[in-house]
Amino acid sequence: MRETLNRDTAINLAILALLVATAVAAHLLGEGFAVTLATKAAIFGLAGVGLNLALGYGGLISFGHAAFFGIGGYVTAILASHAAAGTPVATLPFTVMGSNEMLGIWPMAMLAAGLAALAIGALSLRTSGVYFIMVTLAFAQMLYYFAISWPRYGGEDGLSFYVRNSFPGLNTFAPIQYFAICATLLAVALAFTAVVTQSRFGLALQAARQNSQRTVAVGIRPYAIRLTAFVLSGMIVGLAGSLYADLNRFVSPAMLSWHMSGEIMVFVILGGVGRLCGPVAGAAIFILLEHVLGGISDYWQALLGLLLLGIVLFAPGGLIGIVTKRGRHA
Amino acid sequence: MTRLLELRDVTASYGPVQALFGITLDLDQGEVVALMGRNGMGKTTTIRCISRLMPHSGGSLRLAGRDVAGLSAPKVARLGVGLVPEGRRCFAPLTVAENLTVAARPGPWDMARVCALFPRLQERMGQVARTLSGGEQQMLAIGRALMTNPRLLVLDEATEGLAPVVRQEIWAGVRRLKSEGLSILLVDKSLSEIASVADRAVIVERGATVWQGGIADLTADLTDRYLGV
Amino acid sequence: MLLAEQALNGLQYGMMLFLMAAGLTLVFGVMGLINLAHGSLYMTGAFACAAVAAATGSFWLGLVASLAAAAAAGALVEIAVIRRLYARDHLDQVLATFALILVFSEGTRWLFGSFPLYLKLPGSLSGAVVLPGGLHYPLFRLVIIGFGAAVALGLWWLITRTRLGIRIRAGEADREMIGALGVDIARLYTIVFALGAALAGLAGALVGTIQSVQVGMGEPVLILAFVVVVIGGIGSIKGAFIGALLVGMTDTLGKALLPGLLSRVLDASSANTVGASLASVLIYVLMAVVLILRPQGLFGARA
Amino acid sequence: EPVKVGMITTLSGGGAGLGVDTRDGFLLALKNAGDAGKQVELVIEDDQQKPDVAVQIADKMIQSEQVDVLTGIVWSNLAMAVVPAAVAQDKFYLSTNAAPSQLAGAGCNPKYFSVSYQNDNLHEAAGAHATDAGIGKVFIMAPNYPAGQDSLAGFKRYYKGEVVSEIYTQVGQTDYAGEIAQIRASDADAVFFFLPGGMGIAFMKQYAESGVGKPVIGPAFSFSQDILPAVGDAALGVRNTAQWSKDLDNEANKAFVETFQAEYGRLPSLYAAQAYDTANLLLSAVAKADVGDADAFRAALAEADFPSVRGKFRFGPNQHPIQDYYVREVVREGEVLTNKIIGPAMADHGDAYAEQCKM
Amino acid sequence: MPEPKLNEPILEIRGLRKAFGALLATDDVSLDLRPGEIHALIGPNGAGKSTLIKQIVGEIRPDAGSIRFEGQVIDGLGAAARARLGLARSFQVSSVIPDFTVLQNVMLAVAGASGTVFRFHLPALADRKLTEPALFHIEQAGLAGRHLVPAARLSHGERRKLEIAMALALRPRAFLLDEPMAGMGLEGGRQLTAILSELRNEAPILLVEHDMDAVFALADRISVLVYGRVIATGSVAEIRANPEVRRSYLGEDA
Ligand SMILES: Nc1ncnc2c1ncn2[C@@H]1O[C@H](COP(=O)(O)OP(=O)(O)OP(=O)(O)O)[C@@H](O)[C@H]1O
Ligand SMILES: Nc1ncnc2c1ncn2[C@@H]1O[C@H](COP(=O)(O)OP(=O)(O)OP(=O)(O)O)[C@@H](O)[C@H]1O
Ligand SMILES: [Mg+2]
Ligand SMILES: [Mg+2]
Repeated sequence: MRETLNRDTAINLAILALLVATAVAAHLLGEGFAVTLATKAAIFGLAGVGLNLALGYGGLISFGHAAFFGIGGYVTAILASHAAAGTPVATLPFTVMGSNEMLGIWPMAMLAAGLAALAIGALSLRTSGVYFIMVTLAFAQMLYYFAISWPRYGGEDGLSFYVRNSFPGLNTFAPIQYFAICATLLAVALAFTAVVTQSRFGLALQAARQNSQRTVAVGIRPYAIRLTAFVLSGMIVGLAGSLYADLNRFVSPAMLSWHMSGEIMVFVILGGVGRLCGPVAGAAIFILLEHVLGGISDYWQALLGLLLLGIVLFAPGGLIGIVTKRGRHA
Repeated sequence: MTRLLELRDVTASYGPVQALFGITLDLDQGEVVALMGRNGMGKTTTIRCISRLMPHSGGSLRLAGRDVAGLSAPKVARLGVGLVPEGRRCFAPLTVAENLTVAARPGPWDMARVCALFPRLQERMGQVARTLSGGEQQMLAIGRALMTNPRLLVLDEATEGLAPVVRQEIWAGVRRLKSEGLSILLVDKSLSEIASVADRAVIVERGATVWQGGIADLTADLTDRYLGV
Repeated sequence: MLLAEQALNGLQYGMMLFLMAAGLTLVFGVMGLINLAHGSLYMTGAFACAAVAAATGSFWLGLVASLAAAAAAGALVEIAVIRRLYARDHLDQVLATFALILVFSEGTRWLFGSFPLYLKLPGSLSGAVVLPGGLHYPLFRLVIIGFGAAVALGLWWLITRTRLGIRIRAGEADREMIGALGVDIARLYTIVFALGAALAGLAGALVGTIQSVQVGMGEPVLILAFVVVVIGGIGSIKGAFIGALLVGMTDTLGKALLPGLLSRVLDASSANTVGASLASVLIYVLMAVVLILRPQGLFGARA
Repeated sequence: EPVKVGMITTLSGGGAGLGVDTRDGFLLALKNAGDAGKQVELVIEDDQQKPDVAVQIADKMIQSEQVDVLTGIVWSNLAMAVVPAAVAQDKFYLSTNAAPSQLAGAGCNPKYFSVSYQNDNLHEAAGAHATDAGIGKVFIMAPNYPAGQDSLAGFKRYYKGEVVSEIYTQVGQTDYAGEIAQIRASDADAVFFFLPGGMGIAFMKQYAESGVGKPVIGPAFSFSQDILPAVGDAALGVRNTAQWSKDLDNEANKAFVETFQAEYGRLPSLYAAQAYDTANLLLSAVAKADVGDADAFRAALAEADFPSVRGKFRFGPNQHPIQDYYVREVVREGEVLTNKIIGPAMADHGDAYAEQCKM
Repeated sequence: MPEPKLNEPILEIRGLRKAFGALLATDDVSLDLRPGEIHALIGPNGAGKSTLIKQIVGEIRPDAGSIRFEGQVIDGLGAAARARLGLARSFQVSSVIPDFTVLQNVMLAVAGASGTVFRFHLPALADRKLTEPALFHIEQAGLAGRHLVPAARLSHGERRKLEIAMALALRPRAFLLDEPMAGMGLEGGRQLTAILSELRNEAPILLVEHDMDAVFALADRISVLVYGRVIATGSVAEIRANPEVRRSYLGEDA
């Protein structure tokens, strides 16, 4: 037991180190775009880490996490575009000014995503299993269609804000510096997840996933536990959405689409459900494959599909499962 | 008399954890054999190997002279092994009637005979198995196995959770089945009942057969040593 | 009059949805398998129909081809991929069938090119008929209503009245146990999956005929089909049927009535856009409300 | 030293047909130009029709591959995601198709040229045509997103009759029974619709089945060569508006249509024609100026000194085309369906946003 | 909350009724559980014993009737709240957390009963406030040395023991045990009889059981439930002598 724990920790650290090393090496070699790819991997990894808290540890298969990703993104873009235009975001009930400070934007993005997760989770968690998957999807689709047709912030065209938001002491425009920000937040989220999942709360969350009848019988309300996890998860994904908006300096309803939800889910499953760094590995591999295969043929997505198939069939437990040589429920 | 079931030094593992270290067991046509041992000693695992619910890793396992190593679980069942598994495992969303017919094969056992054996099931015919009481589910599991008209009935703690009267009925039923020539392999904790029906007993300890013999030879010394009584 | 026609449209759309969802109901509702590639099988049917109809000039041969091609694709997928995943987590099925979507989509594009295909109604089914009450209604839409009803009845009979149906449901409840009782569940599942695929393919061919046959046509269908199955309650054919009609009605009447209702409080142009926006989320609102009030769907037994 | 051009277009998924035509048209122009074509080094990437992917490809092309010119985007929402940032980083962007109003008006930029049209143009031409044809009452319909809203606004801008009903459909909708019922019930004389891609195919087929029979007008998108075969006979006789048609009578067009058919074995679509023109415009500028000298290069582009397949072609003050628009009719030529010009819709037409452009 | 007086019932059930469709699973049941006693509840299969327990712990809602626990009416409380008040139940069919080790399962019970699951920072496995009591109860239930085995890998009987360990770890004010002897094996059953016999001093036990050896050895009082109704309550001797009970439940050899 102790031994596998150490092994897991080593793998987790190795994955993170590999990601950082890739970015640094690319930077030194002058491959700016590779740094951007690594940043994208870190951001998607962060979104996956967020989803993993609900999905992997809590068993809450949400097909609607794009909602939080998109909300984080839109909050960022709206604040930034208002800051650029010098107009207030809202005047009622109190005046909210735009901002182009990441340190100011992140809490707002997380707050908005967290509130949305609270509302969506409170309703969705009345259901379970596949029904839960579908209700979360339904809520995300509502937001998606709303964003497409609401002209105020660009509708389907999306919203650009041209200049990346700023962070004190850093030049966020330099790819490597922005990578550093994202990677640091990823590390923080990982540490947070590691601590939370090993706490009493984490014990209860994982128990509620596997056997909610038993969890109730020992005096724990699974609903409260799950809702808390769902909100935490939504907040992390919201943060990822904010970072993604800044990476592209652009948001669009595509961030809210079910494809996005599906993709985040794929990162988690690909890397290994319920493994701390699984989503990071999953996102990194997915992006790498996308990038490498994209150059091979017009029909590269078919190749990607075949590779993913190979991984599911021959590597139960995801990529991390291959390394640790044991399945998910070993 | 042909040998219906023959296990020689069977070993098996759950992943990396070995559970069976050498089970040896014989069961002749028409015989009732009791498999005994403390909790966690490998009784259920032995039965899972016989039903091909898991592969054995060593030794030999023959059913009616056939090596079962290459067979699938449905094949073995169709060769005549009727399993009443530990924990009942009724099909929860199916009704009692559906549970009984789902795997039925032609033979002397049909709906009417099963209902005669367990009138309670008759009463609950249209109810889904999920909502049956524990004992009702147990009856259903036995009925379901009988409906496949097996040559060898395998009962893994089939009287667990049954009211004393019903338990007596089931033992009476087992005796009746035996008298009709059905072969039975059973796991149970009631020594007196086993003594009344079994021909022979096999005792397992830590995944290996430690004693095998006629039921009359099962001394208090043995039961004390291996079963803790 | 218009309202009557719209109600008929709602019914017709519901039937169309049921057709699209029928294969999914079988595979997902009854076998318990999350098959995201359902839409791909739908697309396979449509492409097979279009290709064969173009080559032979017969829509009916195309229809047969759609059934055959989708069933074959389904059987192949089951044997090569799905079969290895029953014992695994639902999530592995999600990843695997997501991968299958990519393979199917790009494979189809590779075979048939990037442009939409032509598929048209045979003369015997095209044109409009006059219904009692003087309503002109396209014949083909009536045919779809007929197909939908027939498939619903057939499925219901298969699942609840045949031993095959009982065995499938038993297999979903406890796969290992049904095997231990002597039922070769692996073969059974291949058959059922192929049947589900064939239904998806048939729907693709029928519906594709009056829509467009192109890569990606299956994706919206997938989500809609899931919505229908879930509203009705997983595992219930009756539920899927009623869910489909409900979604069809809600969608059609919502689109028809909302802008009008809103124009009483908003100016015409914004009533139109806002109304259309609301109409597009209406089925999701419906689903969310149904599930929040009845977490197991309208006719679902399991929560 | 050749000019490096980055093409971002849709090469996978459901929308790939448009991207493939864009790419093929562009490549054909380079090929037809012979040695001059070698002056352009082209890198092509698939945007998967996702805006965020398009942004990242643009970043990559600008940062790592140091392209001088970007082009190729099919969809407006992707263009809105890429173009402003690209021109802000001093790259030229030549649009082969998408030309949203924001980039024509206040958001115009010296480095941004639309070689196709302004998004509203085809709809405006349809409006003008409906007026000319004496259609008194019309039923208009488009999907509920910005391009759809612009389309109906564009139509109404030049339509002088009465709009009896204005309907927004769902994005991606494939069943139009409800809308067709409303059309039937309305007292409109004709229907104008903008439904790109599969939406248009589905609508046209269902409309033909319904027996409603009111004449239909639309922009060229639902009747372009890429999807016309899929719509089939249902499209026969439909009037649609475009700035180009395969039967436009000029040398450049004849050569284009001929070589395109020879090279790819199919008829070119509007998107192919626009990309072909874009490539030729680029080549004309490359011949005159060094891309490193931005002002000179821009001036060379603005001259639009190239043989356009549209015949007449010049840029307006916001660097969007001022050109003629035609009414086409869908006809059958032997086995294939295609378009034939039946008359002018608007002449020397610019766009409604040029005034807001301060450049 | 008023301190319950000595010998006043800890658990009082009055007029409980529950119907499933046409079936009256619980038919006007009234029952007490007094301090220090083992009150056995026996009856034929399907009589409604488990249904009664489920109503007491709040898993299903009765159609009518009321339940009072330590002087407080608990009808409005959810199942988790009742568990935290000190109503511990064990399941007829083992219900454990499969991927958790035996230790984690029991720790969960310790944490749950103390109402401290909303702690996010301390690693639970290193928390001696959880591990020490958990290990104690694991040993008590006869699973010593198996604490690092995942519950999914336990044999049936071992899982039954884990079920007991978790009930013990809740340190409740009353135990509701649904067939704890089932699957235990001879030795395990004997050990459990000894444990329960001691346990009654800690908290009273409502014991549903078909193992008559255990019931007769342990029970202070026995109630017999048939078709949802309590047909008799009395001492071991009284019940054994009751002809109706002998016929409908015990059979010839009691
Ligand atoms: N699914 C499993 N995975 C891993 N190990 C298992 C599994 N099932 C049982 N074991 C282990 O195999 C051994 C034998 O278990 P088995 O179930 O055969 O015992 P048993 O004799 O039937 O006991 P009981 O009387 O408690 O039912 C035990 O040590 C148990 O821990
Ligand atoms: N949800 C339900 N729907 C319909 N009937 C039910 C439901 N739950 C239980 N029943 C029925 O109620 C009766 C009482 O069931 P219960 O489980 O309480 O019996 P029990 O006394 O515990 O029996 P056993 O000793 O066999 O466990 C049974 O006939 C059972 O089939
Ligand atoms: Mg066992
Ligand atoms: Mg019970």
